[in-house]
Amino acid sequence: MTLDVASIQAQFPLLQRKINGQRLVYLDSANTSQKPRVVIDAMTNFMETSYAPINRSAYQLAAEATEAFEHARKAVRRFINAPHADDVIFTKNATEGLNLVAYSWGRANLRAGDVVVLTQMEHHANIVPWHMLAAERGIELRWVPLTNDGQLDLTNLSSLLDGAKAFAFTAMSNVLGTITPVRQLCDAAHAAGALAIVDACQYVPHNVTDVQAWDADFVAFSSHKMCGPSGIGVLWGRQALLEGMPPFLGGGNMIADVRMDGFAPAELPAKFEAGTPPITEAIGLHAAIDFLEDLGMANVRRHEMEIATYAMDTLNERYGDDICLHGPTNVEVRGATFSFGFRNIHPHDLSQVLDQRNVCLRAGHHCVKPLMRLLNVNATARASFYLYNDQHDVDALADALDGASDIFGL
Amino acid sequence: MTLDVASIQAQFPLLQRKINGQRLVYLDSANTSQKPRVVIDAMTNFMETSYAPINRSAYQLAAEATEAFEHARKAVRRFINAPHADDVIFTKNATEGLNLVAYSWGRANLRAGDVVVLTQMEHHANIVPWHMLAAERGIELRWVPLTNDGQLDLTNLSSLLDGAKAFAFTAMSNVLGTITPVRQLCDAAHAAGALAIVDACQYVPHNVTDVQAWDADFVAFSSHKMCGPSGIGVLWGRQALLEGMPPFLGGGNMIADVRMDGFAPAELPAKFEAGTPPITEAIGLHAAIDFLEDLGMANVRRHEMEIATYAMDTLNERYGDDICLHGPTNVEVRGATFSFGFRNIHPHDLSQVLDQRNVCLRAGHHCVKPLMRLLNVNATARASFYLYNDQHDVDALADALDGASDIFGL
Amino acid sequence: MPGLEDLYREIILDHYRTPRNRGELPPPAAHAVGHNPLCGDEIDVYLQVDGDTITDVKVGGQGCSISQSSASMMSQAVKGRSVTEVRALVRRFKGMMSIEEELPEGERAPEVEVKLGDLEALQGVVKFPVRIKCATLAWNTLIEALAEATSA
Amino acid sequence: MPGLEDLYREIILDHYRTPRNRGELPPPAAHAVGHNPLCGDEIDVYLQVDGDTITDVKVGGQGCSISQSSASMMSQAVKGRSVTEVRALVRRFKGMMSIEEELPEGERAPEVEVKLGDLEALQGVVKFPVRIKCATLAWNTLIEALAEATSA
Ligand SMILES: Cc1ncc(COP(=O)(O)O)c(C=O)c1O
Ligand SMILES: Cc1ncc(COP(=O)(O)O)c(C=O)c1O
Repeated sequence: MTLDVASIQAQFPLLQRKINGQRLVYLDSANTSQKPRVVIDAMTNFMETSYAPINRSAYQLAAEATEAFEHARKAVRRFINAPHADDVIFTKNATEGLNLVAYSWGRANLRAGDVVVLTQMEHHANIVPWHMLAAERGIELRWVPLTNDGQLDLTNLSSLLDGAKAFAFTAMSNVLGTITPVRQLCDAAHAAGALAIVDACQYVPHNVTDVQAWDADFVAFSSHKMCGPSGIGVLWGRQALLEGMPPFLGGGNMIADVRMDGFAPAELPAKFEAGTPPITEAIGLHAAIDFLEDLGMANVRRHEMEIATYAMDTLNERYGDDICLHGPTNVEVRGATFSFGFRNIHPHDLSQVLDQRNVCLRAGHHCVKPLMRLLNVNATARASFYLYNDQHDVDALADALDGASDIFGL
Repeated sequence: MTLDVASIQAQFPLLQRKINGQRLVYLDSANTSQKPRVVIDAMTNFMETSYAPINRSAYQLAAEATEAFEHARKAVRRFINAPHADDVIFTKNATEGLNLVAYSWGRANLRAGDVVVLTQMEHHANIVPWHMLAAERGIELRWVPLTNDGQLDLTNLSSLLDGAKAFAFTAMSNVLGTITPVRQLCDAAHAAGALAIVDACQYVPHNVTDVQAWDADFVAFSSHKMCGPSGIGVLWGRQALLEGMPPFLGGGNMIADVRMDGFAPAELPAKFEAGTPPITEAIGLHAAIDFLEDLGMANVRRHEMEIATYAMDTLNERYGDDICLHGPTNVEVRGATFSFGFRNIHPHDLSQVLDQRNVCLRAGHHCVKPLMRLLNVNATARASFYLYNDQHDVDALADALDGASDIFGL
Repeated sequence: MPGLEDLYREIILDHYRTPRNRGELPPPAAHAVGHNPLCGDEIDVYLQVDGDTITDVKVGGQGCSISQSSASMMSQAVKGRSVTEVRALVRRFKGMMSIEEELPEGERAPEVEVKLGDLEALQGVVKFPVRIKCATLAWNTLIEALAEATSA
Repeated sequence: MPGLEDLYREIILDHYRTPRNRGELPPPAAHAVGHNPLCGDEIDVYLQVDGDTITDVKVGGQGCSISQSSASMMSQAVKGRSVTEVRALVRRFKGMMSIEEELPEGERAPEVEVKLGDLEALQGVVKFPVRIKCATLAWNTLIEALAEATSA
């Protein structure tokens, strides 16, 4: 395999945990990923020796902390190949990033009747902010449909985009595993005069990301899915757009001046970072990026293609028609995230039984209820593999599925 | 002294740090506080053994993590004596909490001409969100003025509140150290038919907090100022109000249902917690609360009254008219946060020189520019003392001030 | 960790495989829908109340073995009972799930003797906190339907 | 950590105590105000440009020793200079502060020889990153005033 998974696993303390003497098979990384030792240590170390306020105080300790924080921003810039570090906005999570775009850009630019195009595989984080805007402003939402194998059906894309002001879509589905043709979608948006807003939450942790190669306008993602800490996310935006937008949250750090009769916002990135930022979390995210860059994102992607292939082969071979894997079968256009149905067993029951063998996966609607309705299910089970998973984990899943049938006597 | 500061200091790894062989005199806790070993360990330990998604997955590890997260919420409830844990909303910081109120409650309830009353000692976090609403909705802002010794001048409070929909005020000024009569202010707000919104950012870390005794409607504060981690804050709200408000950020977790044509919000607290929350940070905040409760908040308050008294005595005795301490002189109505001017030396230069002796304090406008204009200064130096500071730290400050005069030859 | 046999008792699986009182009731029967936002499960409860008595109940929707069997047993337990008895039953059931029902200020729960019967089989759920929401979904929906029926 | 003597050179303290070119210029002189959001410092720059030459400059506002002395030295350095020379000077000064000036795509900085003179005394600031914003405040304000003067 491309990655040396045994040595990677050894770097994740939680994966060493045994429950009832059995090792943990963590297949829920599309939900949130585990943290390597270097990330935990970076945060601990920072809190023990260097924690201080950011951007506010002038003493050495504070200057060092501010520098470390800004280094984290530069690391993000490099990691996604953004043109300037100042356009990298630290948010609390991807959800805040997408809401920031809807609130700030959306409220400044969208009027009744304006069109925003989404896809039928969007996460709630890229739906609900637009629903709220639709209810408030009367904008129209249009939806790019899906093909039978869970890809975007682009047949009528240009008519859907006709007259649209924004096209907001995921770079990779958290349910189907589908990787979308981001550059093509950005081009189509721009050709129609619309902005391209990319939910890259499931993409950045697993692939080489290049926001300039995408020619995207906004890109949002979360640290906690890419080996980094919870409590921090990123919104990258095209500089001219960010500069033209009104602020979102108001408070300290985001102002140039405040008077009793008004205020003037600060420059980027401060303008969109009101209040005390996630300081220690930025340090942790930096360590996560270093960790991922050491492995090489191209290697991570190759590894996940291998795992995805092995998982499809194994599960289909062992269970045939008893298992229904959603999403594309071509690993070129999918990641290693699999939603599936198994022998009519409700996903919630399935996950409970698998948990008995320490196989951790998610059962539910995965925050994509509109897609669930399309798939005509209430819920699916979802196994999502990451850089610390290997064939043994696939095998463990397959073995555990066996046990599930017994209990329900099916 | 009430607290055994030596043993407390020993629990804060960063305070053990020596720079150029000298110990660190950290007097910037009103900006952000340092973290005790127990908080750092709780976070490390959680990431090493128990990190998992919250509220989404059904396996044991995730159930345990969700329970730990909800325990943190219960700890907050107990710490501020809120009636129900579900009304404790985790935000990214106090700033987000205040913005949430302005965006959600404000936009649903305020129209052109409606009045919101603030005080002239508010932090930007409790000004700018209202300015934004004023610009958008045409609401009117009124300001409670200050007395000469930096308390609220309540002489005309009832006429200021006449016809107001909300009264938003700080429980303790981050510049003057003034503690405001919160219960009285809440009563006055209610008598006028206005909501009482309390910025308790500087109060909760230093005093026994009881939101029911205050009879407040909303209370916001940040973890990072109360020995907890960065990246998490709290908004507590009266249940009936929170239930009546529209959601703020849209996305995962905050919905009961999402369809292509709309959505239904979840129950409290999820309704206001869109996306993946600050998971590890909640665990850290819980540890910080346990730490504070072990010391006893009444003891913390008593300790800070002792330090405040000692600081005022020492600085006034040694420097007389050369030092100008802002804010009340009566320790009953002030905390241990002191803004001051010293011999015409610009605060920025002062802080630089003090830093040479490892005395860390903030110079600037402290995110309260309207108050700075009132005090007729661009900036002040600010020394803020916390539970790990003692008389030696006051003495170190006083000694270091001596050195500052030399360099500017004044 | 408790074993699965505590959760998946035979009687539960029986109600799951052969749900009782499945279907709909036409208006004027009361109707409420409950969602479990966690897993997407949905339950419909239809309630026919005549005077003080629940004369008929039907359950629709879909979900996991726990939510479905709980709904099925619930439907059996409430049919023919008085509204007061049913409210007491809800409280007892929630108590078993270790959920404290909050009563309006000053009000006390009336002392009504109700037996849980088959429903006792669900007490293993309490050891699997994530599943408590599955078990209580039907009951919360019942309360809503009851509110509708008695307000009309 | 570098010593304070690197920061507070005698010449800096001299400009701080005795600022040059203090005051205002009436319109039609260009005027810009700069804020340091970090510390609240404010600087006013007034610029009289005749043809291609900066014939007069005045500085107002208040701030710390670094921002004030930088403004004072800046005013001396630009007075009587051509606009092109002043732009080059700004670039050199920012270079000394290790700030890379971004030029519009395709454009190259014209090669103009300018000496920093007294301003070299400010190079110690670069070792105190927090103070760089103090030192550059006057210069950023100068650029704005210049833009105003040359656009009119
Ligand atoms: C009085 C007051 N309110 C609000 C805030 C904002 O807190 P945060 O930056 O953690 O959001 C602060 C701290 O900076 C403060 O001192
Ligand atoms: C595709 C996608 N978008 C957005 C999100 C939201 O991320 P977060 O919860 O970190 O804000 C997620 C994860 O839950 C996701 O999978």
